[in-house]
Amino acid sequence: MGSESGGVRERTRVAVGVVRFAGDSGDGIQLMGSRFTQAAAERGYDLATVPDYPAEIRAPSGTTFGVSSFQIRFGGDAIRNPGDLADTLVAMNPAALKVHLDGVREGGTVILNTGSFNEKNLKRAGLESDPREDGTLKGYRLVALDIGKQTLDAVSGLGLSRKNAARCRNMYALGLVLWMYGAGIEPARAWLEERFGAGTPVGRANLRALEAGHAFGETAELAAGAPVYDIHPAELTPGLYRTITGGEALAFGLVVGAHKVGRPLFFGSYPITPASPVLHRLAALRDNPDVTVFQAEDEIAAISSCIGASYAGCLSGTSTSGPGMALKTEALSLACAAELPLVVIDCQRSGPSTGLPTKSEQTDLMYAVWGRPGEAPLPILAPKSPSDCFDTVVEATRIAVRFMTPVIVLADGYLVNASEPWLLPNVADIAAVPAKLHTDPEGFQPFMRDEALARPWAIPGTPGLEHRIGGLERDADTGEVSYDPENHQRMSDLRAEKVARVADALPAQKVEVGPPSGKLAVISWGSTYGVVREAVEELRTEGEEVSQIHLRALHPLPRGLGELLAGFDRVVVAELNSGHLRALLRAEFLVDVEGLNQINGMPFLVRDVKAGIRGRLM
Amino acid sequence: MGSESGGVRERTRVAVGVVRFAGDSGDGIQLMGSRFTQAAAERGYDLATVPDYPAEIRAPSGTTFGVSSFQIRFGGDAIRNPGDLADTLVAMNPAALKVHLDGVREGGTVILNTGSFNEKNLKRAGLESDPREDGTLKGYRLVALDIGKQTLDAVSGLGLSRKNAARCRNMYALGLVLWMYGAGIEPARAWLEERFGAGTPVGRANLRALEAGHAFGETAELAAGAPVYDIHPAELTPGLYRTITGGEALAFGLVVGAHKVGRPLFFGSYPITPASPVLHRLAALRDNPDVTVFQAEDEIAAISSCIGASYAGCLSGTSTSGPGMALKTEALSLACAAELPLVVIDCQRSGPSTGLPTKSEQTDLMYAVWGRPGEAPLPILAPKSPSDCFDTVVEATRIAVRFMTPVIVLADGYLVNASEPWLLPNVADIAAVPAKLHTDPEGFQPFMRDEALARPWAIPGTPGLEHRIGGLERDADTGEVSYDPENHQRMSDLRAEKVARVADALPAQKVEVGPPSGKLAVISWGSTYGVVREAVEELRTEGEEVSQIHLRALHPLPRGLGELLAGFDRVVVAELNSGHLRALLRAEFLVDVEGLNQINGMPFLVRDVKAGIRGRLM
Amino acid sequence: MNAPTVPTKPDPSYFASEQTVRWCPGCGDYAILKGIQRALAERARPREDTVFVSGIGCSSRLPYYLATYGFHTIHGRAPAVATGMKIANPDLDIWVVTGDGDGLSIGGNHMLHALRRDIDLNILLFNNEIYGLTKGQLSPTSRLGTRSPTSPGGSSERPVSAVRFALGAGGRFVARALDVQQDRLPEILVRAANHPGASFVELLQNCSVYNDGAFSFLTDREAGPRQRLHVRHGEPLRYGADGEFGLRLDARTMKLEAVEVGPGGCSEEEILVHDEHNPALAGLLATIGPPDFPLPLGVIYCDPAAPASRPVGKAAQPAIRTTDEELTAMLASEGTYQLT
Amino acid sequence: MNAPTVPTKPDPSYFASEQTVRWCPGCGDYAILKGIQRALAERARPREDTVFVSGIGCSSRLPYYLATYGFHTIHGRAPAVATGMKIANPDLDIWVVTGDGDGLSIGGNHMLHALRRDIDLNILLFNNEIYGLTKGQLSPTSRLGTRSPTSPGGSSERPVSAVRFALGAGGRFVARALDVQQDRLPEILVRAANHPGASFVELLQNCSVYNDGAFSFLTDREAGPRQRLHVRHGEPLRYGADGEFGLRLDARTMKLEAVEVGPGGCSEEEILVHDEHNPALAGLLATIGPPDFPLPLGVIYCDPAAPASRPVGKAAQPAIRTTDEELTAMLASEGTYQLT
Ligand SMILES: Cc1ncc(C[n+]2csc(CCOP(=O)(O)OP(=O)(O)O)c2C)c(N)n1
Ligand SMILES: Cc1ncc(C[n+]2csc(CCOP(=O)(O)OP(=O)(O)O)c2C)c(N)n1
Ligand code: SF4
Ligand code: SF4
Ligand SMILES: [Mg+2]
Ligand SMILES: [Mg+2]
Repeated sequence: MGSESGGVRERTRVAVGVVRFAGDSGDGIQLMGSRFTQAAAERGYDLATVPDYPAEIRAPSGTTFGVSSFQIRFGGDAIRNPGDLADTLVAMNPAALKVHLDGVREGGTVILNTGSFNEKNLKRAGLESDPREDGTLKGYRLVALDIGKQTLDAVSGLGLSRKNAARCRNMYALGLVLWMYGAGIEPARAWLEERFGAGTPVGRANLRALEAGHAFGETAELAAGAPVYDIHPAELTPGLYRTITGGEALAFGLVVGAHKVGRPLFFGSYPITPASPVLHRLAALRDNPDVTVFQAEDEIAAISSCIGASYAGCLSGTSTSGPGMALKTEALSLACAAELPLVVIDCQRSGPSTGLPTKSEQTDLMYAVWGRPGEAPLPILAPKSPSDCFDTVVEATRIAVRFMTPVIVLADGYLVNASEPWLLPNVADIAAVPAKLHTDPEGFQPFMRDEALARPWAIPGTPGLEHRIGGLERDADTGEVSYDPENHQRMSDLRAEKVARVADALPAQKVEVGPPSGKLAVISWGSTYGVVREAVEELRTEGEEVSQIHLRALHPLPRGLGELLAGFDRVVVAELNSGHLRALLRAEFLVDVEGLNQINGMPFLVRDVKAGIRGRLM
Repeated sequence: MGSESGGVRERTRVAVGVVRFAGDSGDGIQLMGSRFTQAAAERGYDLATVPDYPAEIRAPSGTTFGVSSFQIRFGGDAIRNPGDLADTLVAMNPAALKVHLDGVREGGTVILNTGSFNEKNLKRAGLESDPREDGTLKGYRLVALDIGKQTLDAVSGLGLSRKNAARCRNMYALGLVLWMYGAGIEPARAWLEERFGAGTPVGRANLRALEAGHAFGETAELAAGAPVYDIHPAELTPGLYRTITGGEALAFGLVVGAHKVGRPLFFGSYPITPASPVLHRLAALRDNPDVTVFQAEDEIAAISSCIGASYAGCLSGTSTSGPGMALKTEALSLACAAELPLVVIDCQRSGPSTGLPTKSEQTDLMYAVWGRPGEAPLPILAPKSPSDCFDTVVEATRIAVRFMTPVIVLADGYLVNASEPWLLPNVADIAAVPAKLHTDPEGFQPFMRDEALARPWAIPGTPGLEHRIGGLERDADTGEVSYDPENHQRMSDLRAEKVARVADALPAQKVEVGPPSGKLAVISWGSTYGVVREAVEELRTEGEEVSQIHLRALHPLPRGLGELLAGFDRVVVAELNSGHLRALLRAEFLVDVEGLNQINGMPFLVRDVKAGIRGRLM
Repeated sequence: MNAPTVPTKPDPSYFASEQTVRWCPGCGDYAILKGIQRALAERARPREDTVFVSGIGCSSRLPYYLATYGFHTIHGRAPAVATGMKIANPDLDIWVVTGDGDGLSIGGNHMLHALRRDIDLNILLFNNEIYGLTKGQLSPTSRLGTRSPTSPGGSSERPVSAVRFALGAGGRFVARALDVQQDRLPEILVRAANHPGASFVELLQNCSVYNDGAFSFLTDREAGPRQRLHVRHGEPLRYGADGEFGLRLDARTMKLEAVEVGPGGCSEEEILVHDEHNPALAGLLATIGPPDFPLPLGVIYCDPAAPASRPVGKAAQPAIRTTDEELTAMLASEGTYQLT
Repeated sequence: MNAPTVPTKPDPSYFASEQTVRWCPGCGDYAILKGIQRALAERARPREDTVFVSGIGCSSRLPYYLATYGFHTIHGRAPAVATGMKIANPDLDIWVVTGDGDGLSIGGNHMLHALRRDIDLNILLFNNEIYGLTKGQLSPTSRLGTRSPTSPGGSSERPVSAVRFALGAGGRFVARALDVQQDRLPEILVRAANHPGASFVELLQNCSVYNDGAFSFLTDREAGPRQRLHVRHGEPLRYGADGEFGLRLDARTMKLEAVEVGPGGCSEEEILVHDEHNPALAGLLATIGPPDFPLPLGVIYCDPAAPASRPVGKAAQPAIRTTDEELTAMLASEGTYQLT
């Protein structure tokens, strides 16, 4: 939205806009979304986006299960989640309308691509009657136009095949929506030129469609009832920005984290939804001399290769989701026993088993805490937003190296795919905490410990430190295999104490919003941060006495948390599982922590969280 | 101890005897132990035994890490654990003495095989001086004799090689100890005859050694200070008995359990310490037409083959320990999603990772409860004694079939190898609860549910029920793959509720010992039952107000448990881990449950439990 | 279980379920599905005795599209699940459907052991030389240089040959077929299914989205015939549109040569004759392919020996056969004693 | 990292650790350990650059007995751990020690992929045809009929051939050796270690407790020479105490024959000459063994081709090479915009 654009109509001033694009994969929905996002970002809005893909690669067109969507919320306020309901829905076909109409707020606008509303598509979408005629759309503002035809008209004469010409319809729709929100087409135009080359027929056609869509609004062809908006940019810190997805941020976090501990990064992984973007992003860094990416034959080999690489002196990382985490269980236990640094990123998805691979949940928390036979404690952190994925992973690499331990980072499918603006950090400003490689043979023993209880990192290639480690219990003094009962107790205690001390290296717990004591605290962790924060802030605006406490460290629990909880009459954990953090807090602090839970594969809606809290304030 | 045997000496009357045999694997220690056990059992004693094997297959002789041992506690009282300290230690070599002297009570008897106390063996045992001379044995009653030489003398003239002749020394020692405890040699003689044939030279030599050892005591050659005992048999229910190890009982439980639900048993497993005995015992049943045993290529294949067999209509079972449980994680989640019956026996061992393979712990409880990514609840039971392994597994098979769910049975290495007398059940008296296979195509849907919320068991081969299941989420109404959020919530709730309802099918929680409310309750689960029970009973005899609550079901927690806990001022969970059940109870009941914990690979000692409880009674 | 519920001459559609097929337009899986339905019709086994067990991947969705029993298991484990199923009930006709990633990357070990144990399964490996379902990453059969999201600079990993692997694992029936060849595919599948013991069929399958044209060298109208060597037991190893080429073995060096046959070229007698029973020849055929040789298609190896004894359960019978008394005796089989 | 800390002509004992060796008396592992120490001495690589990575099993305890770096990992995963280690630091000399259960039962998949990827590891598979550490159960190499705690009636599972499997996986260096042959073992190990890429050596190893005498057919003074076929590149495939037997190939049927050589028997020229570069011959040798043929020992296959490009990390260098600025630029590589 680089250039302001007027139009004749009076624009309604609102603080926030929420737009949802929906259609077949072939409709170019994700592209529409990302280009709109870039325009909004460049216009200075804060924003949050989330895509929703079908589980099929190319589902048959017109079906409900083949609908792809993209939602963006943007505006001048601090935007921390992509919003419950859309103001504007762009529905490219009947199936998209059927699936997404529920997601539009009352009185919202529905832009329909009427050309797709033929009998075949209605039937494919499982609709008995035409929603334009059967009252379905009552209560919405309708903008009905044949986007397909308008696009064909716009690009005619450029010599494109009908198929290729029709493909430009997403740009037409994009142009229209940009205009509705008072934005120009500059960023999209620039991108098209870069993508297709300035003068190519495809590039020109796309540009024409974009312009035509924009002009459709601008020239007042748009139906009179359709709203047009004016939204003020946010007051963001000046600087260089980009939008970033959680997947990108997780990848970058590993690269920068490894760099800051001064070790090459070895990333061994196996593709799985929704974690693959992390692998892909890192694989793309093939020119970085400090980044090695290895696609293993399975998750067992992925984490095993990481363990080998860590032993050899790399900062290792791996990423996966539920089924892959399950397969990493045994080797993760080896990493605990061998006390090697390793960052394991779990992009949680709906389970059990294959579950709903493209849907998001927080149902792996207890698995992360307890999911290894035997006593194998390890630190666990969870990022709260796409850009926080970066910071959290950088922190995880530090802990892994400082304490010589595997660390689990609990992201989720929602975070991986969601995006937000990111004020780019200067990597030089990020504190470097170089790993100390042990080199002195004098008195060396592989399980000697420093003040953090970390054992030395003594890598092959170092003369005089030749030693043997492994999964069998080790003597705390000599590092040799030991079956001695007292030693096993001592080593078990040491491993637990070491992980417990990680809490000392992390900030004490604070409230996020509201006073540090009072009637009710809502606890959030991970990706529910943004929704809970908005819910709490709205409730506070509405006069309710409620605070938010957000946890980044799930194990060990942050210092000061117990005291904080003790200050509230009621404590509610909002989480997308059956009550994992709730159980941890109850067991730890003996506080009657309540739960606000949802296991439907979807993020919380702000309204549901508000309702849940309000119910407990009465 | 079939026949009474007199001897000239006055016998000390005691209620209970504790004997420990220790020596090289080559000394035939386990045989000595099992033959002594049989004699004690046949004499009508209640008893408990536990072996301790070296981690090596054949460790070099004379080393401390090669020492093998066997402890038996027997007597007229209800014997529920093999005892903290031995009255009598038979040490076949210096290493055995070094390792086990600590395990003998003050004033106890040490029978030393002096022939092995040469410089070579002292050195191999890492002893600087001869313990017979350096004061090590002060405070013990010493019975020193050259067992090797006495044996050679006894069997001379039978034409055995020196090596084979020397091998009979365990029988000599056995004869002597049997005499000390007032027992005859009949059962051992009968066994030798069966094993080696009546007239064979080896059989005759072993018998001669046995008789000579017995005579050594009987003819008063035994040193005057050495004690001889008289122990009254227990008042056991009359009937046909055998001694049984937990490993055997787990195997038999599966066979009888499957029989009682009316399905063939498929057992797919992969060898691992300490679970292998279950696999071996079942493999030995190759003539049973209803038992199929499959040694898979790994634990993943083991549980996967079980899932396939369950789908095909078998009652499936698998057994493993920590590292193998870890590998079963993913497929176990599939069994939860597909809702198929399956019994998973976890013979817990010391972790993390390979840990101490031959040592026992209860450190897999939380893994069993929470160790699957996503929400994948399942029932968990733990047996309390070797023979209870049978009942627990039979119960597990019933639950698995009744609720169409995988069930975890948490045994441990101690239970697998320990033994006790077992009044043989008549299989006809065990209630049969035959599985109902679904056959009616009318209205069939693979995820329709009965009143227990169990889905139908519809096996291939049944006409008209052809259907497709798998790890993807299923529509609760149609059984087809469903990505619908509401449906996922509903199915998640159904799976959780189904498992929660298992509690209704199990007895409500009762106290085991002591009043159902009061000052302090000690909670035990699994194999710590016997030790805790003895500790509580002793404390009660000593006037302390303390009760024991023992849990068989760990998930879901038994009905009535919360109310019971509320009746005690203090509640202490004694468990061999960092506090797993403690955390579960605190989270569930918000009671300040305390922990009595040990992670040293060894069972609790009664004295330690007593001390731990006493410390909390002051 | 064996009630003759199946029509005597069923139509392939008899084996189709009502599910909407959800592969991408142009995916080779459609053709294979059709081939399977034809093979099922040809064999005319009852639907209720047939089970399709799959792992995870595009190909592994196949069971949904058949009206038989089906189990869409987890990634890589289908051979292990199917092994338990077959041992539990040897009367079932069990097909394993897997992909090159599912069956050779994560699931390679179970594949090895199913073949080694010679479990009577019909294993179909859909090889599109790519991970379809997870959006196009490298698979263990992807060719050197393959560009993918995980190998943006081109793969530097040597691919494995599915056929060579299967032979190395001791497979007794090993074949290779092409998705689009509906004239040959059903026959090969029927032979595989009829083979007693494990049968392994590599199905070359086009992924129209992530690896389109991977097998166009075979399907190409022009060049295809020179790249396809259809092997048939007892027939000479000839190929080309008119069989104008053939394979000859140099006995001293044990090396194969691709030669022209006929006047000016080599004589017919010199051309190797396919013997599907010969493991050495199978091993040889498994190592060849483009650019120097054509790619063998058809039944490469079939060991006619009576099936090696293999693990088979005793659990086929619907009802249990032991009595309470027998089990009571089992419990009492060792070291009993009477207390009074 | 390459400081020449190693004596120029080190004694094998230079590579021995101070640990007491804890195998059973008579275990073949002792001989193999000795052979390895000799090979290490022969190669004279620094101790600190050498790593032994093992899985779980009796054999997998071997790293404890060497004065090099060692990692006793978990059951079956040693090739995967070693792969990460080698990619991370290609300068290391990495040996993988595994058993027939560890490497071919639970770990078969990683073995397949290490060989396929041709990672430069020296893989030693100790094959005693049994599970030693867990007390004698069946392994995937146990012969048909083997009685064990898990096969009390005798095994009914066809064993896999380690060598055939390794070739099927695409192994470029595949050899077989006998524990007790100290005259041959170190040389084969040295060749394996010097081979660029993955090398696979099957070591036939006697388990004196659970499978004693499994290879006595080879070691037998009388019969042994007729059962052992020591293959050597360029030499005819002859065996017997005086080389009185040999292998001949029938080119038409592609079948091997064991024949007597010399007057009355077949002529020397007819005997096949070993060509370790020929995959077809290797495949043939992999399928033979008793009772009809001798068992091939030595380097069965060695692909001299320049090592296929294979995944190798960029992480060898001790220090990192990127700068803060470069990483800042990485973060800013897409879609940046300036807000003021
Ligand atoms: C344990 C586990 N790891 C990873 C995945 C993700 N995954 C699903 S299918 C697949 C690969 C599919 O490739 P292929 O087997 O070749 O099948 P195709 O889709 O090409 O038919 C992967 C990596 C998973 N479902 N489970
Ligand atoms: C996950 C897992 N499963 C099972 C085991 C138990 N286990 C240890 S070694 C072994 C097999 C050993 O056999 P092999 O590899 O042939 O080695 P050997 O002892 O014969 O040298 C098994 C089953 C284990 N340690 N971990
Ligand atoms: S992604 Fe490829 S393999 Fe998967 S359905 Fe589409 S075309 Fe077929
Ligand atoms: S059990 Fe066998 S393989 Fe293991 S150490 Fe003993 S002899 Fe060697
Ligand atoms: Mg594929
Ligand atoms: Mg072995």
